[in-house]
Amino acid sequence: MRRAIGLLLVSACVALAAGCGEGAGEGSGGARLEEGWRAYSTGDFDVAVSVFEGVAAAPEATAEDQYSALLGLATTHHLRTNPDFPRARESYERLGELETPDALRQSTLGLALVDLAEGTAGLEGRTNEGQARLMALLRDFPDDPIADEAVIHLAASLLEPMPDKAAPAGFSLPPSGREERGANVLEQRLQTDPDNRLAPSMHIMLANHYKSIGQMREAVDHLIIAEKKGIAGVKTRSVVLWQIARIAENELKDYDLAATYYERYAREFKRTTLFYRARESLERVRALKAQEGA
Amino acid sequence: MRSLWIKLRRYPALLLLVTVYLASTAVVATNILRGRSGAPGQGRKTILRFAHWQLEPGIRSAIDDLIADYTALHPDVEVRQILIPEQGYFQWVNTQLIGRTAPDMIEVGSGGAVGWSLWPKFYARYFLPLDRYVDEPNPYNAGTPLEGVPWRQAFFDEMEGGYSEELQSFFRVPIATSTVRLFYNRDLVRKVWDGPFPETFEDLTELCDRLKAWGEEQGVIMEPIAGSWYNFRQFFNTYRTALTADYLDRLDRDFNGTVSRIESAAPLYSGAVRMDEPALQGNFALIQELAEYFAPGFTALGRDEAVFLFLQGQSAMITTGTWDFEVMRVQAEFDLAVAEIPLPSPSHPRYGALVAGPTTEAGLRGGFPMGVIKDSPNVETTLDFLRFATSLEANEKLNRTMSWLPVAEGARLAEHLQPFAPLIEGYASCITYDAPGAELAFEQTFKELLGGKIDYRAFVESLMAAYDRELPGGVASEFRNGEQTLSQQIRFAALRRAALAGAVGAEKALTADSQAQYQRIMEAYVVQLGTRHNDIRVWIDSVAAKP
Amino acid sequence: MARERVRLSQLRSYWPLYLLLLPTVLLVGLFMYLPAITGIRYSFYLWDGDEVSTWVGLENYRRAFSDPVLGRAFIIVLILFVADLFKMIPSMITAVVIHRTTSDKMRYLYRLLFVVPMVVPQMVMLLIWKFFYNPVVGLLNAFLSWSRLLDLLVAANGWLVQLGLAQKAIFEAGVTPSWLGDSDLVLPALIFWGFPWIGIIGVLIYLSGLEKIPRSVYECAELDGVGWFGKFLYIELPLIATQVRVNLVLMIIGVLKGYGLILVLLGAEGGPGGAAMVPGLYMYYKAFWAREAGYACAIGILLFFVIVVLTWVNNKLVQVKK
Amino acid sequence: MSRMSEGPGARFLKHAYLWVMLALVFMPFYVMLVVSFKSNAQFYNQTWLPTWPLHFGNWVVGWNTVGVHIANSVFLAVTTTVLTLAVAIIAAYVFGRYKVPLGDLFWMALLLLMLMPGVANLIPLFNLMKRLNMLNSLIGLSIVSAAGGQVLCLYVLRNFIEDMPKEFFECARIDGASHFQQVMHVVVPQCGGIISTLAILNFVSTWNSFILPLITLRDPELLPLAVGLYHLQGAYVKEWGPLMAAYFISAIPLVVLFAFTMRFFIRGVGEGAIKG
Repeated sequence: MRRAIGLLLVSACVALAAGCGEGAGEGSGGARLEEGWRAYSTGDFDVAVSVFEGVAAAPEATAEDQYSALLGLATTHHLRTNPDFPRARESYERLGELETPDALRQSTLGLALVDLAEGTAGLEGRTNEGQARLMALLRDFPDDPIADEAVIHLAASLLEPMPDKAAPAGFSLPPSGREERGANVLEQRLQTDPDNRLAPSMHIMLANHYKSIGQMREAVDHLIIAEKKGIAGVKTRSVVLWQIARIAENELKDYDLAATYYERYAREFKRTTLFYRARESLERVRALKAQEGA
Repeated sequence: MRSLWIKLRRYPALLLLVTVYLASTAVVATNILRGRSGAPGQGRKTILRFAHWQLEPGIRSAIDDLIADYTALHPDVEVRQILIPEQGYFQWVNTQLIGRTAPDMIEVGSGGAVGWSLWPKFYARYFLPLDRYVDEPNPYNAGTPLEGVPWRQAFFDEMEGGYSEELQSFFRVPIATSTVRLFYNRDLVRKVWDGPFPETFEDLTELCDRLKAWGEEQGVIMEPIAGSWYNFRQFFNTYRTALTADYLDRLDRDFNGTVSRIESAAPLYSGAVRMDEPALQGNFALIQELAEYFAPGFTALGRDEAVFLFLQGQSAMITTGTWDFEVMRVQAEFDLAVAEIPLPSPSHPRYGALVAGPTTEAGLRGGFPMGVIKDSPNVETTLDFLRFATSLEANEKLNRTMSWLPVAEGARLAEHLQPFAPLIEGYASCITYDAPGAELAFEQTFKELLGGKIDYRAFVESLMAAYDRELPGGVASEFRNGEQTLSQQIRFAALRRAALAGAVGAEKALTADSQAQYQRIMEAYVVQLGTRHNDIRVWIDSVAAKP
Repeated sequence: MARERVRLSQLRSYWPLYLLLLPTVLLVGLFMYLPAITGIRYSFYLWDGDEVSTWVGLENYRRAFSDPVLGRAFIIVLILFVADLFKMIPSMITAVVIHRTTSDKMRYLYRLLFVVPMVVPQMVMLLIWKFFYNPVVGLLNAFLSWSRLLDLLVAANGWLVQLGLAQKAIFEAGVTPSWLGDSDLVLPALIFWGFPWIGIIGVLIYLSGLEKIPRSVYECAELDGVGWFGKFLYIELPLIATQVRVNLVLMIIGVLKGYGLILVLLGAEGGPGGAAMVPGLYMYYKAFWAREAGYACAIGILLFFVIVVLTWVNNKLVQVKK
Repeated sequence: MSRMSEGPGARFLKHAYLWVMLALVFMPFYVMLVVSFKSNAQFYNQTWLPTWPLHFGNWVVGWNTVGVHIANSVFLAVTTTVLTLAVAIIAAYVFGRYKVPLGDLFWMALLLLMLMPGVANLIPLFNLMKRLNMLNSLIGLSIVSAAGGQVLCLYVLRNFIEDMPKEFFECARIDGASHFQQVMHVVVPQCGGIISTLAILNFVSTWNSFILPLITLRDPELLPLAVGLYHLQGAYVKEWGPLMAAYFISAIPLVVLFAFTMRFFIRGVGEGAIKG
């Protein structure tokens, strides 16, 4: 049988050898990097890795190329379909050694995210490490846009129910106090820099948090602000409008508010399955309002 | 040489075989040579391949007409259809994609099969993101009201039918759309029913009874409604929505207007929502009542067999979508008519009080969506063909000939297709019974119920048993998939972030303005995250609440 | 002929033999073993058939053993297997009858005729049988109701219910049975499938065995006044034991691996109530519909062991007397 | 001893039985033929008996749909068969004549393969073919099918060669024939019958093979009959007449093949089995 196995290995090698069709094509650092990033975005991770490694190892690579290549390499290892955290960690660290502020930020954020991911996967203490890194990032670069994303990830990791083999549902809610911390992180950021580029997203997160703990008034307020600050995604926007109206009607019994937002929904989103419902509800709340008036 | 000839003569079979073989080899060789798609620029014709599963008669020829019109403009291009039956389609596409042998464009719509849920993953890996094309105007709209309008604005749904929420990016080009209706054989109906076609469920059943009776006295086979499992589901979904739409406020815990699979499954699991509540019980009672009028064993009949029964006049009605309309028109030797699926009137003794209303079609999106394979050698030509197919005139003509609904903004609906115009008033479906992990069990037990094998109590028992057995696993894998979607979004966000942070080449690799996309993705991400957290909480609660 | 033994020491002169083996070894190793091994490997993974794969150890197997659907599938396939044992008899009888026809010309003619239907495409058989079972317009129901057998079935069913031998009414008056749409009738329908169950290959194999019987044996039997059945029992059956065994093996493999028919006929869920969900089909369902290829592989391995055991048992039970 | 022959009654019974069986076995054939001349309406109203007018048009349609694929099927089937046997015979010669070190191990492993259920291995096999650029090509397909055919052929051929009298080979070897020549001049002539039988079996199974071509071939102009017809009948409204005509046409080449090789076949299957 050993013989047979050996045979298989041989033939396997043959197969692999035949399979390695696409050799690393030549080209300037820029072009190669673009190729790499494109491969990354379309999910051809093996290609991306080989390209980025190639550039990063190339002696003539400029500092910018190095930066882009290492960042790409780390990100690919980190976010590919079957993540390879050790190698991601290692490349993020190499990235950090480049000592340009950008590189440093990206590497810190990356490392933090890897920590968090491993924490979710069940490694002890990783979650705390990750959160610590993120806070450090916030402390060191408070006014760099990257801090915004850091805030979101930090808040997310504080707010999320942790997977928990022991719990019957496979998840357990965050311990008391952790969620508040999550909310605080977001609120602080919104105080210091109320119009950062991710502000709407942060408000939505806060709204979700308040919804989950039943403070509907706060939830609605945050949604309204988010909507005012301008939401880029059309679908997201429709959801937000609907949520405001629905919560206002069912939870807050604030029919004025409900009416205004149902109206906007019905006006702006004719081509959604909720359109008819919105119009109907609009009638209803108007009627209710009239009653209150009378 | 000569000796060989003598040898061969001794074995006529061999001789024959050799000749035939040589001949066939020649044919095969020529086929292969003709099949070689020359890269553009060379003398040879560019060959576009175009795979879809619309094997309904009439559609193929309609698309051939479209192709003819296109090749008339571009003599150097040849477009070939590859028709794959629906049963095998997903498996076929799946393998072609993995094998990197997929044709230039393939239909990537949502069919019933379990596997379809995997499309988003495929888009990211194998398909061309269209964001950088959808804002350019469609040249083929020159001289029409849509001249100069960006491509996506030239669709009735602003091309939302081609937008992938998960990936926040355009991946599909819809070329037609459709709605579901009740088709009936007016000649047969007239025999037993004067006045307009039934508009309420009670009239419908009345009509069916009369048809049955008529069939018996005439001594001919008469199964009032032609059904296969496929056609039956359309009925079921309509009534499911009609009777359970008002569960929205009870189930939609995060007020986002839609009921996630978990939001629907968890309460059933914990018993917060019970199968013996009037609406749910009524839902199944109604459908059982209706099933009486289907051909016996319809759950095992194929879609083609159902259409066959209807066309042969053995059945008077059938529910199906626009896509079957053309074949019906061509093959029906009777007066074919179309109506909406009748709902119980408010005065109906048992179901009247439970009915919320019809299913809305306001959310209708472009269908028959074509995806472009990113490593096809002819991407530009493929896109050009799709631009042509979706241009006002071509699209109107295509859909008139194949009897679908056009997707080009402002395209006129052919007269005979008016009944298919989307209905705005109505509700979206709410409860789904085939909870994560229990899909197979639901389908099986449901068929048992319809076949009269088991009564409702037994049905509920075995379904709930299946819930208890399968749901924890199913929900877990549902959450795993959710994680994948999230990490996808983080992956795309990271690319934009890299671009914004000045990583060489990242900006170029992008399909649109990175700043805007970055924000959109992060928004979508936090919304997803909210839904996920909500789902988890719902699940935790219902596990805790389960006696 | 005893095979020539080649010792390691002689390999210097005999190495070309391996050269001759190489093509086969390559073909089989590359296209049959490599995939099989990969399959085994993935049976320890949570694998979606494409690229998402995480090591889960024996999880898939644990799951398989606690999976009621799979257990039921094995019972169903067992039933089919037993049925197929009986379905072997017609081929045997036919072979014997052909063998006993005295005129050689006729004997040859019969073989010829029985071979011809081999050319009918499987898909045609399938379509025809499916139509034969069609509840509305099928031949079977037409025949049953014409010959009043249906009423008989209904009555019998009624009695059984009364006697408490059957719980539910399978046949009801005025309702045409839907053979492929009724969870209680699917299996019978599948068992009756392919009537009269004459596999020409089988027949030929038996015949070749029978030919070895010397006429003298028959003559003695005649003298002792052994009846036609006695002859079958004492002369023919023992002498075709080898052939029976061969056919049995082929049959076992075919039945346990098989799923194509049910797939095309009843779909991937194995028909109403999953009444025809056999292991092979379940494996297919998991691999290509539920995209749990890892689990599918595990099922495949289990199935493999079952087949091995059965074949072994078969070779132990059906002893060949030389 | 003139009691060999039984009474006329018994003989009649036997023949009656056989003819009834034949009738049943030929049923599909008959249906295929009859239906191939029906329009859908005729098919529906009277499925099993011939109906007039006969629609010869069906056969035209059938031919138009099938014609393309026949060449592919022939090419595929013949290539596969030749390849399978060429490889198998040589190997069988070694296995049958010599006990080479580790040969038996490989042999056991080979037989085990017969029991492997294929579904789950389909995906890995496909990935492999992709690596070797064998997708969407008839040659690649026939190579893989040849691999599939090995087991049975080796199994049967080996037993044959084992039972061949040693002398044949000895003489050949004394004349200084190489292994290969021995195969050509001793094995092939001596096992002609069984080889042709195996050839037919291989041919038929390749002719009917379905799953693998379905998955690995993309272009319609490459598809063999089985798949091409499947596409035809996957349509949502079956045109029974043309469908059956097409199937009938697709069966004709096999009929021809059998007409020529019946003799070997009938003998061969038997011989093969006794050895097995």
